[in-house]
Amino acid sequence: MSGALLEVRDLVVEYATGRERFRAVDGVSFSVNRGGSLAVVGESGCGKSTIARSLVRLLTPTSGEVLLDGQDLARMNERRLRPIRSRIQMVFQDPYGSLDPRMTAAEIVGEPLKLRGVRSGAEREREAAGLLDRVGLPSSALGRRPAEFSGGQRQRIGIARALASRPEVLVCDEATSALDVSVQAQVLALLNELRRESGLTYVFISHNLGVVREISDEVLVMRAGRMVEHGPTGEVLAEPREPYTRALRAAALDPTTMRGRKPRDVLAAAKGVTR
Amino acid sequence: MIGYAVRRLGQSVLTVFLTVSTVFVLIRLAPGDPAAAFAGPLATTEDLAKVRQMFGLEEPLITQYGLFIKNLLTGDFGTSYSFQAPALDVVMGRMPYTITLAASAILVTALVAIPLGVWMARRADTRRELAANVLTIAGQSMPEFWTGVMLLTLFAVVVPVLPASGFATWGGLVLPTVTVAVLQIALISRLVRREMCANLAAPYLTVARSRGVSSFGLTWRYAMANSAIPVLTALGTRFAAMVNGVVVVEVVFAWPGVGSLVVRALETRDYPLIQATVLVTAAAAVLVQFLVDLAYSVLDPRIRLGKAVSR
Amino acid sequence: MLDVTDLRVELMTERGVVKAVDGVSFSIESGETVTIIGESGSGKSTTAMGVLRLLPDDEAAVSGKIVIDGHDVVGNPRAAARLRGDKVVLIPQDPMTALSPVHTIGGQLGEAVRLRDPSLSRKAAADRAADLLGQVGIPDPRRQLGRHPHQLSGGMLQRVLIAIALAGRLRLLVADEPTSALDVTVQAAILDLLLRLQEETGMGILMITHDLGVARLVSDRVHVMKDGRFVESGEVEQIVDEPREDYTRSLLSAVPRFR
Amino acid sequence: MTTAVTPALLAGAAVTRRRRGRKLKLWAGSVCTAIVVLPVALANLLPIPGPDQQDLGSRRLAPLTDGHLFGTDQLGRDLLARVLHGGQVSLLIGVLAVLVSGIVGILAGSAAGYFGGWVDAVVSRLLEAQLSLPLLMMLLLVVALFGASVPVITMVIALAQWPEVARIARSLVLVEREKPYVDAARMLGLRRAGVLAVHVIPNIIRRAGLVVLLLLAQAVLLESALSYLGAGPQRPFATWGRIISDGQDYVTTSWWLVTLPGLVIVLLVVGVNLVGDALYERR
Amino acid sequence: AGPTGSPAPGSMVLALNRSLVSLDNKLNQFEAAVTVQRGVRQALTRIGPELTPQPVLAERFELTSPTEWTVRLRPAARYSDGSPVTARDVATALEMYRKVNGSFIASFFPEWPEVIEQDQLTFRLRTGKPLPILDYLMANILITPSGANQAAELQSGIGSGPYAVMSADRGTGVYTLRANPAYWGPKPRVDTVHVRFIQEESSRVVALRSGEIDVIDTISPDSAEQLRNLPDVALTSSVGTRINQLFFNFRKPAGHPLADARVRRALTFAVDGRTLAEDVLQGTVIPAEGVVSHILAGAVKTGRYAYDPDMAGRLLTEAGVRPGDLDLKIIWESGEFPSDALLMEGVQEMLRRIGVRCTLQQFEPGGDISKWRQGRAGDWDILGNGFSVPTGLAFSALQGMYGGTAEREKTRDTYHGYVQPQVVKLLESAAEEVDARARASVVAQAQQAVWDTWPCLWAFIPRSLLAHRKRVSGLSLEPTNSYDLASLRLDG
Ligand SMILES: Nc1ncnc2c1ncn2[C@@H]1O[C@H](COP(=O)(O)OP(=O)(O)OP(=O)(O)O)[C@@H](O)[C@H]1O
Ligand SMILES: Nc1ncnc2c1ncn2[C@@H]1O[C@H](COP(=O)(O)OP(=O)(O)OP(=O)(O)O)[C@@H](O)[C@H]1O
Ligand SMILES: [Mg+2]
Ligand SMILES: [Mg+2]
Repeated sequence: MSGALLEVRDLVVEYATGRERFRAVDGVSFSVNRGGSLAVVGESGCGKSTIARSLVRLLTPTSGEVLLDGQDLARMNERRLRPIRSRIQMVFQDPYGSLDPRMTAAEIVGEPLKLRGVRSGAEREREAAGLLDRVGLPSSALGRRPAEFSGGQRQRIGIARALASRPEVLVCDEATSALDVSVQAQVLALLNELRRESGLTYVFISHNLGVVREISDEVLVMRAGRMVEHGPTGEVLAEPREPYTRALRAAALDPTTMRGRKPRDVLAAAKGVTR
Repeated sequence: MIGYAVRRLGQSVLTVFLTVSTVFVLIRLAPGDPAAAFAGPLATTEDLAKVRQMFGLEEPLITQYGLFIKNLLTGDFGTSYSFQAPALDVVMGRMPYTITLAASAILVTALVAIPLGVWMARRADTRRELAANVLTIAGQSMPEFWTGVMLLTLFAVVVPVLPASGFATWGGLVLPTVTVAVLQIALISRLVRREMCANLAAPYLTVARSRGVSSFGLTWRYAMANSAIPVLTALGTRFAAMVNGVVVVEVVFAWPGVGSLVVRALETRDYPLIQATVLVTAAAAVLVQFLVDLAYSVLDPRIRLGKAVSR
Repeated sequence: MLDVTDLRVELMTERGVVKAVDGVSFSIESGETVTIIGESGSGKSTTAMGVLRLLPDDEAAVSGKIVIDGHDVVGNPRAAARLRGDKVVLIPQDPMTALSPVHTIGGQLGEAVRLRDPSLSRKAAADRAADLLGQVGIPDPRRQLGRHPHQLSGGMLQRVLIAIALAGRLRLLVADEPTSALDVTVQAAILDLLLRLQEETGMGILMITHDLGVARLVSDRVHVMKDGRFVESGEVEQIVDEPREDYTRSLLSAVPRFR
Repeated sequence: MTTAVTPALLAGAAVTRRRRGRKLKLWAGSVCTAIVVLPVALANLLPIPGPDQQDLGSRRLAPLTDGHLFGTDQLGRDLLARVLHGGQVSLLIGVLAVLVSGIVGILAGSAAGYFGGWVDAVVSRLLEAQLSLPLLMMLLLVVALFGASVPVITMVIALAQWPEVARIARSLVLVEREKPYVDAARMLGLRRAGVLAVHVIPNIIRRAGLVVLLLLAQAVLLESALSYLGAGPQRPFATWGRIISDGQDYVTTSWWLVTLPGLVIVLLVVGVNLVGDALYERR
Repeated sequence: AGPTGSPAPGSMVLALNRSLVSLDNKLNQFEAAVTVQRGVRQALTRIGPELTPQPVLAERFELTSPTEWTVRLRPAARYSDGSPVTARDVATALEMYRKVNGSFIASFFPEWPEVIEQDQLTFRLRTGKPLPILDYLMANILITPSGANQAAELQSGIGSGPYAVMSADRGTGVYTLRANPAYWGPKPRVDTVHVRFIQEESSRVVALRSGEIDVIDTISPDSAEQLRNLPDVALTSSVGTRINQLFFNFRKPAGHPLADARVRRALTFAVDGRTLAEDVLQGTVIPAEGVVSHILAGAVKTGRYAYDPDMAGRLLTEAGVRPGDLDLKIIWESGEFPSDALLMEGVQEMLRRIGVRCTLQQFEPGGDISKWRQGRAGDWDILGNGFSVPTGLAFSALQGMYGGTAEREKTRDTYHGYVQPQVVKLLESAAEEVDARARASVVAQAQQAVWDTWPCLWAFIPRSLLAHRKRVSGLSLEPTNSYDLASLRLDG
């Protein structure tokens, strides 16, 4: 396994707001090797989701390249793109909204199978059951609709749906932020397991440094659409070079490591860099 | 903002233009002959030909259309066949009546439907509210001509307190207004109820209560202000539709508005009059909608930026 | 300051009666911060709303005993209405939906100011509003008064809500996950602000969160809630460092670490 | 286990009230609708005279005389028979019209909402134009143009009603298309039209469909207004509108000619609206 | 006006069922308008209650030679501005009526007379062929000052009638007339007359009942029934000059059953005219016993419509037609006469009883019925329509309906294809017959000849019905369905 599977070069995304254009992502470049895992962190509104949506081409970047195995997705038209879409899939932040409320779990997971050309309904059902089993849901889940699942279970269905396309790259946009800590831990464990077993490549988007550490090899720190720091996860988290990264780190409250620190000190450290 | 207004206005002018053009073609395609309506049943073929010549109907359609547009640009809307007077004058003579009726109906609707809707929202699903609900639906489901005739019989004959028809006194406005408003009240009050129910349950309302805002303030200043936009739109749309003439009510109450005019014009195939009526009323309706759109941006701060609210 | 004894809240829902809060007792003294932590759906918000009597009577049955500043608000809901907004204030879970979208910040803040002090003129109320916004660290407060909620970020809105709280003679602040919708950096600033205010005014704070980090940072005492009951209560150090219950331990172990 | 929820409290609770209200609306609505629709549907099987069977000797009999439940009309025809048989035409027109307007409205509105751009511009202009035209005049004109047959009247009513559906569908789609599951479907590789057809429309169709249900009532009313203005379906079809407008010269002397068919319409419309309300609130 | 809209003392309100677009009759003359038009403008003569011409502006109107009439104007006749009525005005009026396109009145003039002025008040009217009915015809030419006359309808302006126009709005059909102080005749007793337009019959009835309106005319039998026993309302009726018919289509090709007079006759036996007249139309019409309204000058009875369904079947069989073979289409325009649709449905049922199927097609005003009548649009068998005769002469009616020639049929200008040379010949000789007696006899012959061709399935003479508040008195409805405004009085 060598060479970059996914490479982003000088990505720029602008939104039209009224007459002005707002540059949400401004010249971001990175690459991820097959089987690798890159985390993108940054404060709210810094452009993380925009990057994620550009990778799976839910929006068309203003400029720059998104190379998947050397093919540039950024400029491809819808028709040429469609067969390639299955290779790069995303897990959404919102476990409530990202599943069609009218469909059963089997149908949701079956949809990409249908697009992949699995014609027979029985076969789809069997494969869907297998996928649900893989993400830790019982086969009784097949006939139930999203409203009948808890948030964590829903997120698992979302992952199963993404897996059904047999993707090479999985983009997780805040895939666990809406979940409780304990549920979040389970989902993170699942993602890690999948990565080990199937050699998936991750682009993991989060604002939680703890989560990032659990899942990624490399981390990219963003601020206001620009990358401010990029490096191996351990290094960046241990010794952040940029003040902004330091601030992020300082402000994160880890209950177990706060022993002995006065609240005021913690806050002052964080504040010193934010203000 | 101004750019938006100009663009929007431009589109509306185009809409009116296309509308009038469609009508121009449609009325000429429809069966019926203005000359026959004009000259009466005993007219000879020769007479009819002369009349048609006089009206310029012997020309090819495209020539007639060209002439119509050309005259339009000089402010000439043609001469009504049956009135033998400038069509625009005839229409403009009627517009004030229609606008008066539409305005008073919309006013009454707003004055009744909003408090009623608020009351229904606050008493949602109580027995009395259910009864009120059924009543409003019933109001909505009565054919206008039926309501009209019933009201007429009741208030002009059985208990003669109001004039039966026309516009000689302000009292004459009452029955037509009520007839129109009965339907609108039903529609609007139910809309108000729905919006208010949603807004009364919104988180910001609980928060406002938690900081001590009175129940009156919660209802009227908060929930109502947030329900105002759909309600205003609905009122505006209704008003725009009424400017086109409240045909049935105008006929029943002999109200000299454009609605009854247009029915008459259609019966005599008075092409210039139909065109002028459509042009004037379409322009008025479009203008009302335009104003409603502008009022939006005043009422809803989120629209002012030209940016969608949802995510 | 606040004394809650055997509070029960039963919600009358589509699916029948739900015992959302099932007999909890706690108390808060002046200058003290008490935190309720627990997973989603454990009944934290319901407790907060129940204490403030903000649950509509036709949706929730509140029983037990709640005494705020000497007033029994269970037996006498009007007392709660009088206390609300003046001595007791709620900071809601989601700042983005907590303000009316069609009214300006100044309008809503000014209204709160004038509710406390009806004799104030419009002008004076606006001055006071700007003053309050300044206190919570909002830059250029005058300009913000004319803005609408959607024009402000979540952190700013949270500060506006705190400013509204400050309009009264605050004794008790109920903060329902005041920072869960915010960034870590903004979260830090808000928490700092709250603690500073507590120092100045000596108010009691009922903090509700599911973030153990936040709890650890601000609380004096912590109650761990599960299924409407407190499974463990105690000093914050004790809960975090030597949890006695398995449930608390599992909560703690699930927190992802970055060190 | 103690509980503070007394039966009295529960009876007055918002949920109970809502459920009761909904049930009541559903029931009352269904009953009202059924009272009208069933006899109309079964008119051919009921032991009533033919709708065109005249008996000039017994003209304008009051209700409940000589076995005429609703009385007779100007030509001694049984009013009940006319109302029931006329109802078949009126309801047929109404149902077909709302089907057409529903389908057209939902497709056009959803497309406008989902695709935006020029599709939206065209549909929105059409909506505006429709609103700015004198509706009844246009309908009269179209009827004049194509003749007053049942299909034409149906199309004409559909023409009048599709904007309402389209407007609702458009606004629902505007909200729906922002939901992540729509993005998810696109990401899987579904075409845009496919996303619209498979995910978006099925998710709005229930709410939009309720509007269509309410329009059924209006379609019946519109048909009667058209008949009133003389553009009803060609005789001898005795539609409700026709019966009322034929009878309205007799309002003061033979009240039943107008009032009874009017009440039948009211009953149906109230029924349909109540059912619609109940379904709408369930969601 | 009072609070409930009732008229002020000294003034009265009439409501017309059609919008009065002018106070002139060059183009349109519907009956009720005549009342108002003649309140303002007058003609040389008028058709009196006995349907004979009476002098109005003319003091003398005499046939002085077979092709020449001599007229002398009333010296006292003045317009409301005080100027005198002159021979010039008459000449101009005739010219304008001739010039206007599509005039209804013009169709009754076989030719236009030439005006030869003798002095300001005296003139002769000369025609090419004898025109013995010119005194009748001139009753419809309204005189206006020549300077103000135009080849178009006049909306207001001045006339010589008892009333002058105070305000006129043809857009809304609202007119206010005030008694003309310069009127040459007896002064009218009602000071102000408001004219309004209320299209909807039920609304007019309600307005009359509520006292808001004083007079409504041309009401339907059903409205009459509603108003019959009300204390403040009086009903008057008069048999009119109009005849309403279910006219057969005479453009059927030879061999078509309806082209056979025997079949037409047979069908008439299927119609129960008495029931239609008494029950459906509630006694407001009289079944015709001739081919024109029997009150017209020169009208004669030519036969009756008998009801005998068995006979109908028999006669049909005799004519070689099995009833089941016939499938007739009846067309009419809504509003052609009161309760038209009801009548047609009744007839449909009666024909069904002898096994003749019928379809009904109702046209809306402004629709294509004129094309259908001319046989240019679609095929039909029976047309419901009416014919009114402003001249009051049977001859005019016959000429209008039955005077069709093969020449005129080329442009489809005959009455539904009715072309009978023997009838035309009779009418031509009547037209030029100067001797009144001889003319009457020829006209009677012509009527019988028409009757024998069985042109109508059924025909009836409507009574015009008018209702007024009892505070209005002195109202006498004339056969022309109009009344003299100047003779009205108000009590209270
Ligand atoms: N459709 C849009 N139109 C205009 N601006 C947008 C749009 N979507 C996002 N933005 C803006 O682009 C910037 C980046 O947005 P993005 O959603 O990528 O941020 P994010 O890092 O994912 O934030 P969060 O952590 O809140 O999800 C923000 O400032 C946002 O306001
Ligand atoms: N309106 C309601 N209808 C039905 N059940 C409700 C309602 N509100 C709350 N509940 C139920 O009451 C229980 C407590 O809810 P509550 O909102 O207090 O939880 P929470 O601890 O605040 O959760 P979160 O962390 O998600 O805010 C939950 O089981 C929830 O399902
Ligand atoms: Mg994001
Ligand atoms: Mg909560």
